[in-house]
Amino acid sequence: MIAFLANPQRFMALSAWATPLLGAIAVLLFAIGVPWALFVAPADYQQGESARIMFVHVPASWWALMIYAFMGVTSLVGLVWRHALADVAARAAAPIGATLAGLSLVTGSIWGAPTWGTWWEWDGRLTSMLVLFIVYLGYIALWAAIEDETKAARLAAILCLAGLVNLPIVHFSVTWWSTLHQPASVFRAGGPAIDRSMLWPLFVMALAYLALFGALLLCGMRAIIYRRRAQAAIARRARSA
Amino acid sequence: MSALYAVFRRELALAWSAGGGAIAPVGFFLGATTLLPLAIGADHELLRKAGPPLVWVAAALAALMTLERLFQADLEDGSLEQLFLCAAPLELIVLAKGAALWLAVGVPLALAGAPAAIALQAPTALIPLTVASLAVGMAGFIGVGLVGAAVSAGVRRGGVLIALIVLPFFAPLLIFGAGVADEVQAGGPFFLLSGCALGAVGLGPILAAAALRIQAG
Amino acid sequence: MSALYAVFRRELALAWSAGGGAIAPVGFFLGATTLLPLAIGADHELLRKAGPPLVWVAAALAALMTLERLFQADLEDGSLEQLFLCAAPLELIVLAKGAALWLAVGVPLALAGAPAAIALQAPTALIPLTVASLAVGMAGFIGVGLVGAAVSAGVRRGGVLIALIVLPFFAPLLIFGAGVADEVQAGGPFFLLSGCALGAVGLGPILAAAALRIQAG
Amino acid sequence: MGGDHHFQASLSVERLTLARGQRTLFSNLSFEAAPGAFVELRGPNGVGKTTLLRAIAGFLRPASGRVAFAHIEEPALALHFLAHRDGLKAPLDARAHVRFWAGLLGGRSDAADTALARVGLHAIADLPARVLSQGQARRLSLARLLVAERPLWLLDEPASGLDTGGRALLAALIDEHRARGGVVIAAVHDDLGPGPTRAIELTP
Amino acid sequence: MGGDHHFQASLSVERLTLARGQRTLFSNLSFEAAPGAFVELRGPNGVGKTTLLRAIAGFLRPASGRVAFAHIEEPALALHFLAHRDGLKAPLDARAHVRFWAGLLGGRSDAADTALARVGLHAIADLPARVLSQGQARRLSLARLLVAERPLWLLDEPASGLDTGGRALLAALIDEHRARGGVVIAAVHDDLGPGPTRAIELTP
Ligand code: HEM
Ligand SMILES: Nc1ncnc2c1ncn2[C@@H]1O[C@H](COP(=O)(O)OP(=O)(O)OP(=O)(O)O)[C@@H](O)[C@H]1O
Ligand SMILES: Nc1ncnc2c1ncn2[C@@H]1O[C@H](COP(=O)(O)OP(=O)(O)OP(=O)(O)O)[C@@H](O)[C@H]1O
Ligand SMILES: [Mg+2]
Ligand SMILES: [Mg+2]
Repeated sequence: MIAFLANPQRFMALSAWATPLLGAIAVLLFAIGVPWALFVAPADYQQGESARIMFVHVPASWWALMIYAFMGVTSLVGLVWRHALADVAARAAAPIGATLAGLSLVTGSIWGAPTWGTWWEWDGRLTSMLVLFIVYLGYIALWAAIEDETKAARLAAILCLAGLVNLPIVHFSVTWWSTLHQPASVFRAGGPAIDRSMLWPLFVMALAYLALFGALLLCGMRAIIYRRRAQAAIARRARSA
Repeated sequence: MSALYAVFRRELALAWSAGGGAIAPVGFFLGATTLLPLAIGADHELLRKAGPPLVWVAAALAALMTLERLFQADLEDGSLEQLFLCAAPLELIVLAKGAALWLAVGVPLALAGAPAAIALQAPTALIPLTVASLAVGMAGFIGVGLVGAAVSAGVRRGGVLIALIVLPFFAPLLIFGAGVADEVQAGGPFFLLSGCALGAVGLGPILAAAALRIQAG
Repeated sequence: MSALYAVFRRELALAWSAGGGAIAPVGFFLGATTLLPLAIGADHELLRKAGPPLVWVAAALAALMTLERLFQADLEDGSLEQLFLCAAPLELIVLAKGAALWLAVGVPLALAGAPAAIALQAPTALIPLTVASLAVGMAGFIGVGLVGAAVSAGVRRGGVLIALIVLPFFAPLLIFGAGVADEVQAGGPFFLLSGCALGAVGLGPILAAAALRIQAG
Repeated sequence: MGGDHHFQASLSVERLTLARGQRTLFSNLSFEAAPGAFVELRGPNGVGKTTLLRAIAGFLRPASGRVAFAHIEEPALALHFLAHRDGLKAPLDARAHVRFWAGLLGGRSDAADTALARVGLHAIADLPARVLSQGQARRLSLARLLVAERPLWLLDEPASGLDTGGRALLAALIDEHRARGGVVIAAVHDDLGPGPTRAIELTP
Repeated sequence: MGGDHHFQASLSVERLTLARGQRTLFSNLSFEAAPGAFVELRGPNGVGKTTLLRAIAGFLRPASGRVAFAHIEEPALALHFLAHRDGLKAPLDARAHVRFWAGLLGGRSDAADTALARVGLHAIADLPARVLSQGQARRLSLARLLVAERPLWLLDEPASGLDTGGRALLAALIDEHRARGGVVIAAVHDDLGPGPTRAIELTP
């Protein structure tokens, strides 16, 4: 798979039609998921309508973690097998992951205001998530700071791997420390503790996020590759002179 | 005139090209503002009281760290001499450098003050004021920092030295700045802050220029 | 072996010769710990609570500022290549550098924690523990910081970038470090702190060395 | 760039004594440089050539003696100083540097591209200074001499790092400058090409 | 320093292609360097001499081709690399540098003073590197070649900044090293003195 995609030409050809396709799927899923979440799914019996923000918050939070894990894998591939495309993938994924982490923080705060009576709380989950967000920022900043792209890729990869230690902390923070934030209620031993009627729209939304991520990722990767080609053209002009 | 503009533009370009532009200082600022809550833990009362001061200390340190290499790099790579050979007075050149730094780092950082304030449980009503006062304060910090940077330009790993030199002068800015949050209606602290900042921006470049002339000799 | 000793000695010499050696960071540390009380105002109760966290935040930031130029200077002046040409593995060389930094800056800073703690109204009984935990914590900060310094060595004005990169990793050290003061009898936080520090000191040099190899290429 | 008009500026070094730290480098050095003069400073390493150039530029004050300028109101605005360290900023590209110098030193920024072409960096004007080779960096700082017209050139080992083509270029620049009545004072270890009007052998 | 014993080490560059950024500098370069060989690298600024030396030293990996060593187990421990930037630390004095290199590169630290004397810095061994002149700094890094015995010398424009005496010294050092069977590869713009066994003209 990776070996197949490692060839940029092949990747560009593939992504040329894969990108719009994923985009379309994302739109479709959102078209189903959003109304379902907002109108069909029952309001939470404790929290009322405000609980519906769950359908934004939870998937955003999940994918914020997953995308970082994805970056960890691609970084490793880039470091060990020197697949240029892996570096590109990690680089393109970072802003998306950062945005989702930010979204999780914001929606979480908004949700927290009515339910916990506070916008922000320095408990394990929230803090560790904030830390993840900052790690994202650091990763992006490092990429931006180093002019030599090949260097930047490998250095950023090292940083990304170091940052992986944070993921389990975020995930298990709710179980390790006593937090306001509720414990894992979907992916947990003994099946989900959320009612089916909320679970299905949640999954649809999660898939929609995934499709959107795929589309944006490919877009970003293509943009980076095009910029590289432009720079190569400049360098060639330098050589020919 | 065009000399000043050239310096200003170059400094802006450097600030944005290296260190990822504003991402890094802003990120550092947010990071630093999270440090204390991390250490304190979830004690609201404490946070609300210690919050504004902390935001200001973080801002001060962010200013410090961006300032550190400002003149040191110029001294090492020999571009400082170039600045002596231009028509504009060195004081104004230093001012231009500071202005560029303020635009590139100070302003974004002031804006980042909003989320930071929220994280530190500051009342939402105060946020615009916080941002405004941070923008003013950053100008003051940079004004003071210029002197520290110029004085310790020759020193390897001078960051800490700068800090040592300028922190005392940061104190008034910090106190008034943090005070702004306390008395909203009474603009007192804000005016005092602006006064200090103005003084720093006015005097800083003059002293810095003097120090730089010595550095070259 | 003698290669490591050479590096250690040189780094020590540099730390002491340039930037005022350990005096500057310690001074910064004390300065920073006095800033917040200034800003907070003389609210004893508040100070006593906020004391230990403040000390730790200040220590973390002091560590940051000393780290900045650690590898950047070596990269610019070409002495990094020299380190590649010696018999000792780069990981150990980096460790030696870190150790020298800890001895030159970390230890004095930990000692300075005593007066700082007093200034912040911390109970006198806690002071030895504070110093000990600070010494351990500084080792951890430096271990983490080595990675940040190595990764951003090529970056002009990298100080802020380093800060942004390492701050999140400082978090656990800070939390446990500040926690030490709270539960004196129960050594829990202290062991956790030592654990984190150990991990940082163990892993840091390895990642840093990897980063440095890339920097040279 | 206005090769037609003619510089009047000249300078004379009068009984100059330079010291660094506790140590006196040389004493009572005197020489003149009339318009069109090309003065070579020679001497063993560490004798004080660079220091002398910096003293003439006004960057450091002599222990005794003086440097007198004629037909120059403000020396700092009448000289170019080409040092060992070229004052290049790693992240900025070649063109940005030349533009900056033009603005800073009061030259015409449209001269930037012609200057880059003259020093042979036109093709790599978009590369950041960080990646320039030793000689390319030196060529870039030579471009500084072209973007702003100044009568007095102080060059510290200007040929170091230059290839044969680069040295020919340097020689040509010096000749043209002298033809305009400009003064060139250069610290050298071996000949630059144009015969000096005066070669000063510094001795400790 | 054991002038008696004889180095065996040799290397061969095989179809080497180097690239920086997106750009290929030169392709399929091949040459050998037997014990006692002195290879001169010539070519216009920016052609890739420094890059080639760095590739041989193993600091950067070639786009294609390889550098093969004979009678050398670990290349990094068998070579000296003399770069443009001398890796001097401003606050440390000359002697401290030489001692450090001796320790780092596995030389005998009692060789420090003899080395300093040889490069003519004995008198100023206590001056911080910050105040050294260009040529003095270059002489100091020459001392590095003396404190640790290594068969392969990679010199990047070693004569730059050196006065006539310094160049004679450099020539002598190279001759002695070759007499011991050492290999010297130097990027140069003009002759160092000793006739090269092989002069390679790099072309883009
Ligand atoms: C700024 C505040 C908040 C942050 C940073 C945050 C962060 C997160 C994160 C990172 C996850 C993913 C956990 C994992 O997959 O391991 C998550 C899941 C979740 N959050 Fe939040 N959250 C916040 C506020 C809230 C609030 C106020 C509520 C509701 C009272 C809430 C309800 C949930 C639920 C139901 C899940 C799914 C649980 C699971 O199955 O994993 N969150 N949140
Ligand atoms: N990232 C990059 N992109 C494009 N070109 C690059 C990059 N990095 C280096 N170069 C080019 O590679 C070359 C480096 O060559 P090198 O420094 O080896 O030259 P050299 O032969 O030593 O020249 P000199 O005689 O001036 O020392 C330069 O032409 C430089 O412009
Ligand atoms: N603070 C100081 N104390 C003692 N000597 C000093 C001090 N600063 C500089 N020097 C000496 O002054 C001299 C500086 O000379 P300068 O750099 O002008 O030499 P130069 O003629 O340019 O030599 P080169 O040909 O190597 O460039 C050096 O010998 C240096 O050792
Ligand atoms: Mg000189
Ligand atoms: Mg070169």
